[in-house]
Amino acid sequence: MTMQPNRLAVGGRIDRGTTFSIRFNDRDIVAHPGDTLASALLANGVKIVGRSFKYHRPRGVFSAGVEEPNALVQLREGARTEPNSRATTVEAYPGLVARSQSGWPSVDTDLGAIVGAFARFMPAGFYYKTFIGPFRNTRWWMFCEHFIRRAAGTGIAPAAPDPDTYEKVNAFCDVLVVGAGPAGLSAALAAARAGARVILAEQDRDLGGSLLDQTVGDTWLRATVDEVASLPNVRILTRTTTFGAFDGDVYGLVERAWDHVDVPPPHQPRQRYWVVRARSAVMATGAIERPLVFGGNDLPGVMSASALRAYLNRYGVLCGRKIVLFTANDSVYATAGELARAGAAVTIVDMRSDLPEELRSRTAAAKVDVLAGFAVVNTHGGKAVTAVTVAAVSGREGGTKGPVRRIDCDVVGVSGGFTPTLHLWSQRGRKPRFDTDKLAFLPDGSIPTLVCAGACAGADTITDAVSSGFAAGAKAAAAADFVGDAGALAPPKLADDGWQRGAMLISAVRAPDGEIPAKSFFDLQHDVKSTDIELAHREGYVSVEHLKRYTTNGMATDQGKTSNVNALARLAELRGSPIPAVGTTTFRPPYTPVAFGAIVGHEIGRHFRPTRLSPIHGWHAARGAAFIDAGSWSRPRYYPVSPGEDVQAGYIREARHVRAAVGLVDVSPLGKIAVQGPDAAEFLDRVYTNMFSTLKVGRLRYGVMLRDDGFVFDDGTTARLSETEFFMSTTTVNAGKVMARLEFLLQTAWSDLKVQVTSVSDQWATIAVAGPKSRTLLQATCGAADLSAQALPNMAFACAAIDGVPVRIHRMSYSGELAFEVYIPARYGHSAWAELMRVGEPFGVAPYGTEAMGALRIEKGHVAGGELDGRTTLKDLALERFASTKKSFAGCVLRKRPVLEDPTRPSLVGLMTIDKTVSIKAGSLLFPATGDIAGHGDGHVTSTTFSPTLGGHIALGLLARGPARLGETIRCVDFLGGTTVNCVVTAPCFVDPEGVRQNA
Amino acid sequence: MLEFRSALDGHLSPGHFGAAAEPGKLILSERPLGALVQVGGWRDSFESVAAPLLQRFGFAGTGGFAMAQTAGEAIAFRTAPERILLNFPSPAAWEAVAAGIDQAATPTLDLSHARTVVRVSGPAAAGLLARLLPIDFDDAAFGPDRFVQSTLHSVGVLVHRRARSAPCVDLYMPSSFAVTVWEMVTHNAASFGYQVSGAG
Amino acid sequence: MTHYSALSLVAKAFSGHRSWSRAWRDPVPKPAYDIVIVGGGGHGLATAYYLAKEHGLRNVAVIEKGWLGGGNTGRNTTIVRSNYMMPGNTMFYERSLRLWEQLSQDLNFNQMVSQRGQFNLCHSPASLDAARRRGNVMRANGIDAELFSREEVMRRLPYLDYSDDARFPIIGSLFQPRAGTVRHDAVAWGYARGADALGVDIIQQCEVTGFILERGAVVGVETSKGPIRAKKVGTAVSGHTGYLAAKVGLRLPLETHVLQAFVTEPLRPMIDSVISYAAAHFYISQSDKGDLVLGGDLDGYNTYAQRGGLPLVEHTFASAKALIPSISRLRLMRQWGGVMDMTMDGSPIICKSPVDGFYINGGWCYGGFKATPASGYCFAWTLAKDEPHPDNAEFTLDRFRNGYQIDEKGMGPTPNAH
Amino acid sequence: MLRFKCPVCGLRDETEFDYGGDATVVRPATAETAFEPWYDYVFLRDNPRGPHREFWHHSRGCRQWVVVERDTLSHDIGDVVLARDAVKENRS
Repeated sequence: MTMQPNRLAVGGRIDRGTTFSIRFNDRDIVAHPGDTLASALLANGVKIVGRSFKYHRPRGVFSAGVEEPNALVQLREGARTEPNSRATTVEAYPGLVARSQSGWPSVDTDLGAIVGAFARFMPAGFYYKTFIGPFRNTRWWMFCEHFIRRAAGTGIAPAAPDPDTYEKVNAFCDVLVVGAGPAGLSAALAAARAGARVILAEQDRDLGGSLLDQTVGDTWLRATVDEVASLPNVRILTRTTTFGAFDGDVYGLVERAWDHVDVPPPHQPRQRYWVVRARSAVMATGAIERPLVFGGNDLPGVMSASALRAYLNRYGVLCGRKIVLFTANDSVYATAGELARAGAAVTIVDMRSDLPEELRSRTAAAKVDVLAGFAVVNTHGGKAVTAVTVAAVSGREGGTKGPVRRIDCDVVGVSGGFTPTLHLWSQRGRKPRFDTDKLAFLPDGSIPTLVCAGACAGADTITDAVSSGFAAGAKAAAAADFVGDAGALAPPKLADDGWQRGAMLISAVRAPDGEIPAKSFFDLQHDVKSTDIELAHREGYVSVEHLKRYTTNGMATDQGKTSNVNALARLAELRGSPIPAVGTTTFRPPYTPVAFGAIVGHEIGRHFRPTRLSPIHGWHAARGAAFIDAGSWSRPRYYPVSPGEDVQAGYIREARHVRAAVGLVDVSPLGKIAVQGPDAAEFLDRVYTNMFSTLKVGRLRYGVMLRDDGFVFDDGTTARLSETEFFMSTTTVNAGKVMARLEFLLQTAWSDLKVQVTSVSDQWATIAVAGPKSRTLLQATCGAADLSAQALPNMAFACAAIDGVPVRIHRMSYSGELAFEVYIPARYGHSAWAELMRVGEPFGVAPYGTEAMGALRIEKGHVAGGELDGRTTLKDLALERFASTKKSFAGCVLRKRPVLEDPTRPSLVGLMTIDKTVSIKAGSLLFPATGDIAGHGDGHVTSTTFSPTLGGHIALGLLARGPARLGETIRCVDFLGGTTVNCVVTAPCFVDPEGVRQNA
Repeated sequence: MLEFRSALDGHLSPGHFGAAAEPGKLILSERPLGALVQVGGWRDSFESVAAPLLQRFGFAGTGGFAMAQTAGEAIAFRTAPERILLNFPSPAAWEAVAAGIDQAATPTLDLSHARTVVRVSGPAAAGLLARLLPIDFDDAAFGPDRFVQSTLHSVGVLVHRRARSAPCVDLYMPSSFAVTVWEMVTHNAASFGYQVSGAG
Repeated sequence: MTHYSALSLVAKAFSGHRSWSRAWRDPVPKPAYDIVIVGGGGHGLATAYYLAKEHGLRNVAVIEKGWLGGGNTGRNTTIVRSNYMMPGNTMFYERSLRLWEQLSQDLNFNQMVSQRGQFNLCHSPASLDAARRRGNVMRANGIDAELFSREEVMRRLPYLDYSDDARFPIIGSLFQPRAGTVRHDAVAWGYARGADALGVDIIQQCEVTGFILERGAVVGVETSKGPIRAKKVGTAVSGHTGYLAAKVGLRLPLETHVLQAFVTEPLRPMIDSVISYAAAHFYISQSDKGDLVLGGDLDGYNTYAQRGGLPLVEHTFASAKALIPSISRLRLMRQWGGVMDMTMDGSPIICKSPVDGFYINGGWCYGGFKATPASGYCFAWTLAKDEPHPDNAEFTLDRFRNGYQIDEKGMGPTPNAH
Repeated sequence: MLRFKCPVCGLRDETEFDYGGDATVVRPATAETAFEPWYDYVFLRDNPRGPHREFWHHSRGCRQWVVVERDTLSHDIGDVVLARDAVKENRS
């Protein structure tokens, strides 16, 4: 392990008693608990952490927080690797491994920096003007893009699935306090004392916010934290970022529960996503220090002044020995004194010339040099700053005048003022307002349930923050109807330096020659320079949004947290307008980047969506069925008889068996709806195209429903159980939609009908028993009931029992065979199936799956999903006979629109291949036997199968003027598969069109 | 008689799973449902017809939307304006009354097989439920006898806080979704550590 | 107008890029134009460009209430494709793709048209059949399409979830090689620069507050910069078509909905094509900068607020991780929402309206970006000739009256389901 | 996340509901045979930018259809009532 050259012997909030090692770019680095990766790197003297995106310039740590634009690293390795991690927010832990994301061969020596030599040819938007190519196609650009893409991006995505787990928590509170700095802590205390249920969410590991970066105020902090933590109605979430504010006072939070270790403890989530429904909230999100823009302001060693203070006081790291603090406000003066006391030679370069005496005397006492009325114009140094050039300020627009002087230094701390963190406010649909006194964007107007407090609301000092926080907490509690007495809270005793008194907002410093130095960077991550902004303006990209998009300023991973306001000020200057007239860009969620895994929680893999299982599923699984998804259901597709039997062989075998003997298929997934009430028959007459009021008790009827626009919606068979009760079945896929529609009609326009509908899909297991021996099998299973053709004709039902369990037997056929559907209370479904299999053994009973069921229905010409595609009419599907002429029904008017009545519409036909050995693919297009094959054809093939009965391939299709073309030879063209198959057009029903078998 | 088989058959193996935890912190089990019957009706007559019917089982009346009523081992949930779910430990109690009900005035429906009930009990129950449902399970908001109909893993479920001294919550879920919901429950329970027990 | 080329870039570099001229003017509106286009997004600017270029109509103004390209041109997932099945749509979108293929040269502005190919994954035999029908229609109409087996998809997209744990197995894919992405901002800027060079006035920060009606006909617009008369007024205002049409007394067969989009932090190249995950209404691609660009489903309720909600964030993230399990530790950087007209059949409207002088280009649902060139081309044709081009002949308001619903999804008149 | 105060269940997340569109359109009586009322009901919408009355189905709750007053610009939610109490049916 190496030394920690910049770690002070005393001070900071780290645990010096414990030392561990972390690895950065294959180098061992010493760290202590309480360090961040950035503080450890700085303590160990690491200057260059990354390279910039465009010009590969060396970049070091800039900040100490979430706004970090430079120090992005590839954290961890293997399946747990995380690109673009901010070293400033990554907590150090033993065994941490991180790497720079750019630089070849190394981040210290990056050959990519050669790009910098061509910088002048790469101004903002240069790619819009080049790579166009001479020919009218995309080839030249795509050739160039190939190389451009190679340079794209920064970090590397993991290659393997994430081994860690995540969880989602729903939370409710009266007051959510975002941020636990002085304002947030005060707000939480006030709200909790008033009796509100409070959630206090802090992105940092520790509570305290900016107080953690100071050496005074600890007594107040400890007392306040202790009281807040002691209250039973406060839940404190640390390491928790409130990333988004949404409608309904709902907030999205991510807690990095176990991100500060390499591998979370067993069963513990790495991150936890909190969805907080708050009755009201306090936004105490603080403010982010704004850089100053000057020549070479991107060199390692140029840092945010407040970050220098944080590294000093929180981490015991003195980032430099000769420090220049460049500012235009008061906030750096306390920092200067602290840095000087820690042993650094400190020079303040303050753009303001008329400094208050109080500041001057303090700095004199602390042996800090002050150059008032000066500005840093340029830095010197190759890979880190070694000196700065300063010049006297001239005017208020960032101008300087000669002569220049040079000050040697190893760190430059910059403070251009502070930018309140208004992201959550903005996400609630509000525009911030520019305050010309405070030189900052502040919340505009009010949202009754969101109160801003502290620096984000414009509080200038910690004293202000505490009082505004306490008031905000009480106000938020009152908004949630808690008006208990919150008492008072004394502020900490601090000598506060604000950032507002006499402050200046300078977009960029000009050299004495009047020019902004070439390497003055606004967006440090995207290398956006002043010249880029000037060019954008020159070319007419004068809206802030155009500027952002044309120059990419503010579009990096930090989303402009440090760069937006300065760039905006520069644009305002160029336009000759005040900042309020130029406006600002909108903050979009998330406040800081959010990992996908966190939000998804446990809804991953198989549990991405719920899966429905039939009550008989266990039997199918034990039998070795091959399953397939049907809607949300998992259903047996076929039951392989040997491991090698494929689906094709399997379904043909199963379908053939049904026609020869008897088969069972599990149709439990059919939608089933109880329709009850005195007006049930009237209701069904309205929703079905055909008549149900005439249906006799004990009988079944097939029905079709239309959408209101006249297209076919769904079909199914309905039984009349009594005068006032029907049992409706729907297709599996549409079950939910049909149910919702029936409820809609009954609860809105038809609320006068005394009808209620209830889904009973889960109440019943349904087994279809089909085949010439089906009656024999059923009769043998339910001895007492009379299932003869006379007692139970087709489309009738009977009540019976299987082994003492009452069941209902519907005689109906989907396969065209003699067939029944047996309805069994669900928990008996499995054993009823097993019983049918047992009893049926002598009759050769066999199970069949959805594939064989489909083959049988195609042979019979029944329509299903391929035909009921939401674009077909009754006529298209040869179902016109089901349209009653004696009554009105939903869809009956709009189905008569002219295009839907057009006799040339594609309508249902059967297709049989002329060469029985060739198959057709569903989705093939239909064309006449001769002529061109182009356009949309005469229709398409909707369903196909091999017909065991006919010994050839058949299909259903929708063919223009179909019924008039029986016997015609047409071509089924599968362009994608490169096949053309000649078919003869037939009626849709291929097998037993007279229904002899099903009526047997 | 045919074998009665729960939708969760084969999915609940007794034992301790997930993180280490003290016994009893979180217990998951299947509660045998018994009989579940829906009683419906019409706006103009529901109160007058359904209230006497419920009183025959010992309930005070049709009840409100948020609180379940209990009468002995029977429970009544007012799930919608003219809709009540009745749960009995066995069908006998219901069947004695059912035959005489005028179905035109009070349509009833047997849903005993349509739901499966998972019981969550122990001090960590509220924490687990917060991971599963968008409902406030704080004691103040979800005390004994409260029930809600909400969504768990996109599935509509009824959640009932039993009036017992220790936290104990029953989740009524559509039987076809029971396995998928059970798995979602156990995945979320793992960070607490949980015990699967055979009986509710 | 300065010609853009590598040469001009190098030449101007030596003068510090100080001699570039404005990409478009900032004109004061004239009192009257032949045609006023309301909406300075891709569609409106393209319309103006083609009016000038194809029809010689240069006395044209485009009026934009904000900044040009600030609507859905800047709020989309940049995908272009022409995989449409229904008559009425197929050739229109193919025209658009063909225009895209030469747009950089036409406009002398690099649109970064990148034909990286698009996968439409299939998860069931039924979805494979539907994909086959779509692909066959494409091929029969001279459009490129291929149907890939599961094995072929595995070879090309090895990072998807093919495990037994995948909720929706990937069994194949329709693939359009010529589909891809376009640099969205460049579209608005390129058309603006092109139209401006042909004499079109582009008037930004000018809100249309009403229409000037005479004898029942629209003869101009009232704006925040005063009245502007026009022989014809066309609207191309994405989610606000219904809002503007109401001002001339029209109710339209559409609702305004929001669609969210998402980008991650930038990454080294990972995803080379556009992938759409039909089982969950999710799609993803990677930009040249390295961000993954993701889109999901509509939030599902009428809204004009350009922001979406958490449920769709959760839906989209869950879809992303279900499709690409290794995405778990990557991070979302930015999300946004764009509002759009969702029509009753999911297909657009480009036609003369029942009100004389008032022309509608809207109803783009979430297919608007890819349609931009053909939309502008056909709308310009319709405005110039008072009759539709054959490629937009079916995009009428009347189609709902006569039953010609162009319903790619078969969802019927449920706008949020398309 | 929108949250609605269901008259039966209380304040609940949007995720428990399904959207049902404009609640101001009036469904013609089933016996209505004229084209225009049906065309209007099925296809045409005011699509307002501002206050909107709309149907939501508490499909993962009490299964009641409700009518919600919601502003399409601000997403502010007003009254929520059961649809059956709000819908004026057209029984002409």
